[in-house]
Amino acid sequence: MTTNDFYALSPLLAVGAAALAVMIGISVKRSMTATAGLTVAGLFVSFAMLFPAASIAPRIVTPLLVIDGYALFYMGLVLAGTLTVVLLSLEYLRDRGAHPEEYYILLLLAAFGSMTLVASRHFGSLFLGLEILSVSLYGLIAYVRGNEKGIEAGIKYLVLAAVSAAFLVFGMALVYTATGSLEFSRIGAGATPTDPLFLAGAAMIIVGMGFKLAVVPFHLWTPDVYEGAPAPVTAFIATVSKGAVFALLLRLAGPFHILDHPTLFTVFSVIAVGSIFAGNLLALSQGNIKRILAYSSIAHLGYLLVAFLAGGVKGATAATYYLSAYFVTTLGAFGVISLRSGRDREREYIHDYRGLAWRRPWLAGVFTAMLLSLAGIPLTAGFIGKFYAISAGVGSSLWFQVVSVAIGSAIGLFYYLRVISVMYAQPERHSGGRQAVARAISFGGGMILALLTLGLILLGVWPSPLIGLITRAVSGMN
Amino acid sequence: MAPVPIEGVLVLAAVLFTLGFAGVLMRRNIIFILMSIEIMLNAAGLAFVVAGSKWGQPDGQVMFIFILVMAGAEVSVGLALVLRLFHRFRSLDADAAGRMKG
Amino acid sequence: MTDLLWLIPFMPIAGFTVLVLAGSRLPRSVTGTIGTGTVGLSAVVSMLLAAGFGVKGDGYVVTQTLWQWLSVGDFSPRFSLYLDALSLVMVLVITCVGFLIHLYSIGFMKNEEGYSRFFAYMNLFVGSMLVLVLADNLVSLYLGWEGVGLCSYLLIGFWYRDSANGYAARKAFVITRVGDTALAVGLFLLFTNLGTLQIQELMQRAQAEWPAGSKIAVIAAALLLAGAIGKSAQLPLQTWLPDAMAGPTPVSALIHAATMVTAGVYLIARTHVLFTLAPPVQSAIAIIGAATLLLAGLSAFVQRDIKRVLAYSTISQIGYMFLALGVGAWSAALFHFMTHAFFKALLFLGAGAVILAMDHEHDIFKMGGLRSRMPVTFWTFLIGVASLSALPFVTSGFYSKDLILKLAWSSERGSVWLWAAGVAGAFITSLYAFRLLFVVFFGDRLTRAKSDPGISMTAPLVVLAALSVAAGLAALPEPASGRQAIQQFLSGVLPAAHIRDERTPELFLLLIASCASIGGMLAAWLLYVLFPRYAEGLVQTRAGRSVHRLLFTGWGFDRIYDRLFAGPFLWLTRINRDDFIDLVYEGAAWYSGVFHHLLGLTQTGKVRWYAFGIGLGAIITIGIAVFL
Amino acid sequence: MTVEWLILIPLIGGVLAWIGGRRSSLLPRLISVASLGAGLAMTASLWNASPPVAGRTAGQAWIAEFNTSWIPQLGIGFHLGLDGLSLLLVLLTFFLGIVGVLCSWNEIKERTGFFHLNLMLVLTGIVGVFLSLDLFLFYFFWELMLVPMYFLISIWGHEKRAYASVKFFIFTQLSGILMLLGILGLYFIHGRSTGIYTFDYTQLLGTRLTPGQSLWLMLGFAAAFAVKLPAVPFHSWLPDAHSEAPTAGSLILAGLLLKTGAYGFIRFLVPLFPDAVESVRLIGMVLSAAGILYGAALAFSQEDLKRLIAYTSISHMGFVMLGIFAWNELSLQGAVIQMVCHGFSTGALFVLAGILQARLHTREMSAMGGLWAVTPRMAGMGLFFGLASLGLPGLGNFIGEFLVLLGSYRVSGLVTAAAATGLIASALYSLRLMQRVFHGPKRDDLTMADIAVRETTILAVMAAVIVVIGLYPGPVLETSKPAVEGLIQKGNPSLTPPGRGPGAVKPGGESSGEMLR
Repeated sequence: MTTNDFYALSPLLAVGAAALAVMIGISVKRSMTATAGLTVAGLFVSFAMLFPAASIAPRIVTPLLVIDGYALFYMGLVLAGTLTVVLLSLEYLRDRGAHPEEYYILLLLAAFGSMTLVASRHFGSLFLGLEILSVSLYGLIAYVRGNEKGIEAGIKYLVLAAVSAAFLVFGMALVYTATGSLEFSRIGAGATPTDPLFLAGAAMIIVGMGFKLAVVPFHLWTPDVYEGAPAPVTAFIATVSKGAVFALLLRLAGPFHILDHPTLFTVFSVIAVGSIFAGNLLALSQGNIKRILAYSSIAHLGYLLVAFLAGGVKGATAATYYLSAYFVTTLGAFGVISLRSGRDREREYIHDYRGLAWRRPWLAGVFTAMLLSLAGIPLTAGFIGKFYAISAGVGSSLWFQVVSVAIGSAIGLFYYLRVISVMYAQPERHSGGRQAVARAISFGGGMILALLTLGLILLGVWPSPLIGLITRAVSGMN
Repeated sequence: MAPVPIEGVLVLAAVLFTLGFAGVLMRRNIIFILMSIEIMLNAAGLAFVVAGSKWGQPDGQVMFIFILVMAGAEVSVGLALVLRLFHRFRSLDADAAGRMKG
Repeated sequence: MTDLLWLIPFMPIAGFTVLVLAGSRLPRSVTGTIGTGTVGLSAVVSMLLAAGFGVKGDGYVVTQTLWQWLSVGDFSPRFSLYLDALSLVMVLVITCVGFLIHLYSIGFMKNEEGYSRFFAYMNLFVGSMLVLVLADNLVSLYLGWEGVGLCSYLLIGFWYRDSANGYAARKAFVITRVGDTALAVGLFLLFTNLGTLQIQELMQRAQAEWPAGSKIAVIAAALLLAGAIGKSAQLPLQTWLPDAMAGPTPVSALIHAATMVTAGVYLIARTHVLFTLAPPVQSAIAIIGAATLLLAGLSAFVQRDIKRVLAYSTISQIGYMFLALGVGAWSAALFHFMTHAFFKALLFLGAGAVILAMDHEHDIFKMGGLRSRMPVTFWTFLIGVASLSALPFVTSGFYSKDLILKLAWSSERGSVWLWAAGVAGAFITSLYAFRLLFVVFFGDRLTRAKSDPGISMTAPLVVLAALSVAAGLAALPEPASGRQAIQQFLSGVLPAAHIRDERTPELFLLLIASCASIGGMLAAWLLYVLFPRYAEGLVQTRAGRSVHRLLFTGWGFDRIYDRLFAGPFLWLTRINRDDFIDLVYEGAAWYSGVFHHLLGLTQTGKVRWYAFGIGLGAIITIGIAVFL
Repeated sequence: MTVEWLILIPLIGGVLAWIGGRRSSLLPRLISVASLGAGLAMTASLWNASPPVAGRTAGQAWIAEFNTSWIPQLGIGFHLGLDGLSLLLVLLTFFLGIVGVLCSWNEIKERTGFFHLNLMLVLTGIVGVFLSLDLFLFYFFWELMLVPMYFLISIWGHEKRAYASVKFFIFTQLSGILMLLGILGLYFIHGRSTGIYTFDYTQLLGTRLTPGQSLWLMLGFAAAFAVKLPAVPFHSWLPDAHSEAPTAGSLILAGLLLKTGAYGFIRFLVPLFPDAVESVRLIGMVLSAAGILYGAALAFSQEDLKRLIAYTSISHMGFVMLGIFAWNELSLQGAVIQMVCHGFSTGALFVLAGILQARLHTREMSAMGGLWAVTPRMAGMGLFFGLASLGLPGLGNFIGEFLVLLGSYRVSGLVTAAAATGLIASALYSLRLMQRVFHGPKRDDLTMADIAVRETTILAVMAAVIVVIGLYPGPVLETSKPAVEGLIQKGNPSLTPPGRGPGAVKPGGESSGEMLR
């Protein structure tokens, strides 16, 4: 391993090291502050190492990993997302009793798995990264003791993720049988387009990844896990976990010629359109905001897949931009939910938000901005994202899919507005006493939300720097 | 040693995989579900091994080891969760953990 | 001098503006003075201008351009005034009669609330009518045209507390607007095909470009005719006028005599070139006129409400004017317009005096014997009735009607049938007019009535009575041409009728017409003074009853229209109040909800079911990927 | 001082008003009026300063322009342009904005800061729509104005506000995305044929399209505009939104938001897709006529005062659409006048309805009647605007409708005749409104104050504008003339059949003899 290889891998290594350090630190002394501090430091170091790594990218490190601009961009995204989740978790965990320290190990490992995923160029690293991510998530989802929902969600995620992982590896095995290689680039070269073994394998890989992405018809777990998991973890699942898998999908698209296989193209089209409609329709009159966001995430992955289907640099750029915007938005939305959580339970029902705009105008404003961004309204990142995605779709003449996006957005508007209108409704008079229990938002939490909102608006009105960055990252893929 | 007929082993792997999946669907006991998942993973491992032998590469077996390791990790975390489940619900019935829906 | 032309329409409109803005704060005397005075000033100005015309009139035109109204592409109508002999006659009648009616109103309305509102509307009414007749292009004419429609609405519904008045007002506005819309379409057609709406230029171009009887000319003329019919309450759009009696009586006088209903006559006379190019339409005018004058006359005969009698009589008399227009006797129509304006204003104002004296009683059979209590009203009313009935020689109505009848016989477009209808109409006219007179003023006095009203109300009556007689002077033959003065005066604008046969038995026609009107008077005398029982008995018979009902309801037009238009329209709008198109969208929303619930059923919360979902998805995915 | 300030002024004003709302409830109102007044003054000064009509060549008639890059990777620029047409509409926007603030002076008592922020943001979006010359920017503003409008309805609206506001939002959003598809389609087709990927309107003009492409892209644009306008059968969001919104909301919806649809038709749809528009022109005209009559029929049957007024908007905007599809100078100028005057007349009617609702706490006309005796000033105003609404000659709306019909007659006499019957229908509903509200017997227990000085002043000014436009529309027509002429040239030549008459041969000529063939 040369020095340059070391530099290239340094972001990954930093996160891994941080996980180890936290583990050792805990065994020395249990301290929430120290643990969190170490975690944040590790993430920052890792983030800082992206820049030296970028200077030598692209570089293939071992047959397993490739460190190119694309991987680094997504690593940055993963790190930023994880950092936000860490910060959001601080208060959330403080209220929830004993031993919150191991949580950070799991979080760091999940980030580590995600970073491995986005940099992988081999089935082995893909599988390892995915499983590191999954296994850490099992722990995270069920982390809070005594939370019945958490356990239920954990069990569900465990069983289903394992099943889908089985599909994934079986698919890999089939593809390996058909092509004789585990490296993406060679697989593409070795595949005969009509080989049923290859296609079946690819389809099973799609099943495995579709589960992680929570797209129709592999979406059924989403609402339950979103609801049961602690809000910061939900945020992590919704953003980092899905983002990493999607990044991998984009990376696979090239060598696998997914878009050139008419049948695989059809598969993705069906998945995309199905996700758009099912996700939006399922959310329509849902009363639990975490579930609404779960369903809406299904729809959003559908929109993303349309950009993905558009293909080429344009499609990848659009999808990546969309994903970035989605990161900011979703983190913001779950940030509001987790910061509003009471000691007894999370404030996750729509009626918990009644009249919020008049009691906590800033918080409600942030949440409104996030919801509007999800709905794709101007001045928000979501608007540019949706515009970009649709633009990519139109550019590739995917009229059917794009019209589905249009209709889906209209349906989606209904439930976003439902939440918003509840927030701006008159607060109930007599409930003043109960509402007073809701605690104030800490300075740190407020800062995160403020930064996210700022980022949201910045991406909404001045997107060109990020677009430039993404375009460069995507063009340099592989 | 006569070469192993690849198709035959693949079919065997597929049958195993299907059996495992059927187990997941049919067993209510969470322990059995986890066991069925193991069968599915091992079916995939088998497929890897036979593919490796087809191409004369060690990669298939390496992947099998990866799978074994991950399956072990999964089961350990899984069992910890099952314990928590049992404490909470006093049952190992997977359907008992079905309060969230809709 | 001619620069003052703009003052004619400006004065009443200024009066309107002042009264609207400041009316409620002004004392009544000031209000009345402003209202009446502005119209009076207009009358004075128009008389001054009339002096310029001299007696000859022919070809003399005064124009004045005020400002460019709008200019879009080649469409650039101006606000400009055009005064020729035709509009001068109209202006004089409108301002003078209008002035008298205003004067009368000061007394008539003195105990009513909304005094300033009343005068404001009246001023606007006169102003709009003046704009109409002075307009040099059809757009400005349309402005005045709609303006009088508006004022009729406002004034008919003046006593707004009674919903029935509001209904009558809306009916008037909407039905006339049917005609207006046709007129508007006519304007579009004319402009599109001839490229201008300047009336004079338009007429020249029409004559130059459209051959007589061409389809487009017929359509254009028919559309203008539809407009005229609506405003002038001719068949089949006459139904609004009898209901328009809901307004205060001076309003009725203004509508019937000076403004509004005569607008149609003016429009046709003004654009007569177009109608000569469209012979079928012109024949239609004559036939409509003849039919209207008969039907309305018969209806007038059975009415009990004093104002409704007069209303039907107006429809009938306008029918005469249309008959005249239809046979090409343009100036005869104008002549009859003038005499009719005088005697009809007189009759309405007289009726108003009676109504006031009877404490707002309208039923003539509850009146009676008012002759002695109200001598001034009686004598002037008698002159009005005589003029309406065209009693020979002394009344102006006789000369104008005689001219129409003569030309209906002798004109190129005339026929015996039209003439016969006119003569029959003359008999009927005389019959109902004298019936009215006899029932109201003769016989036993049935109730206590007040005496003649004050001077401000009787003076207009006297003046109008004098005019009703004196207007006959206009029929004096002009020494130079041998034609009647009025014909000569208008000859520069309106061509003489083409006579079909020079050997008209004039004396014979005169005799028959005189007999008809005198006969009608005698019949009324027999039926309502000598043998009143007999008339009642006639009505009591079965046939008599149904005929009476038919006539009384104005030949059932209202019911037909209710069934045909109003009813279905109301029904449709009522059932569609919530907009059936919205159901489509509600349906889409509903289906979304249904799909939501169906999909929600898949979220069972059972982990094995979810695993089954993955398996199913896998089968589908592999199926598509491998086998499709 | 350039045109971008027209967008910034209400934006900044709105934010200041919001901040000011924390101190007192009066401050936001004052700030809003002041900033809108500044905007109005600025626009007026641009109007004054605009070079003489003759000096400008048709087609390039921007009085003021602003262009800077925004998202260069996608060819998106921040390109604003002001010509006579947009100038008039921007003037209208600021004016009605001030009216909106004034008429909610007493109506909105809670959260005035936030209310005025939303109000000003809507106006910002509307001004942006009227000024955008970049299709992306246009879409941006188009969508931007929805959110604050949604808030205005859903927070300060009446009983069914939640339903109405969501319906409004979904209708416009869905159609907006369809327009976005159209925009993107055009963008790519243009990019592929020329290599220049840009959203700039001036460059996209004249993109060569096959008839099929042109038709589909046009339909995408038309969806958004037809919903906003609204054209039957896409109108059903309107009555709900209008009747449930607070007074200022109704005023802005009817007075301005609908105009953005019409503006879109004029500025974008026809110039970008002249051939496609030509092929569907008759359908468009028939739909317009249907809208005129259908809206009027629905207005006639309503019991809710604001709903009635809302449906009249459909009818009136039908005339605008008719004028647009007829696409000649007469009809377009008519459409412009109709847009302006409809803003005033219907806006004023909504103000009146708001006043009535504030005093009677109901919008049901059955609870009204005989108000003339109680509140003569208000009744007089009601009468005036009712008459304006029925297109009485001498008032501005007449000029609009007459010109539209005159122009559309050149294209289709039959459709024009059908549309003209809308004049009868408008009389029916306007007079019914008068009867039900102001005439008829008065309920004994009905007492209320007549309109106050502030209200009277607002309405009187609006009335005065309508009268002035009715009698002397010259300034308005002159302002929009170069813009309209330029736009007409961009349409399909076969869209504008030469008028018969002198103008067709020698422009501006009057009379006479030699033309008589």
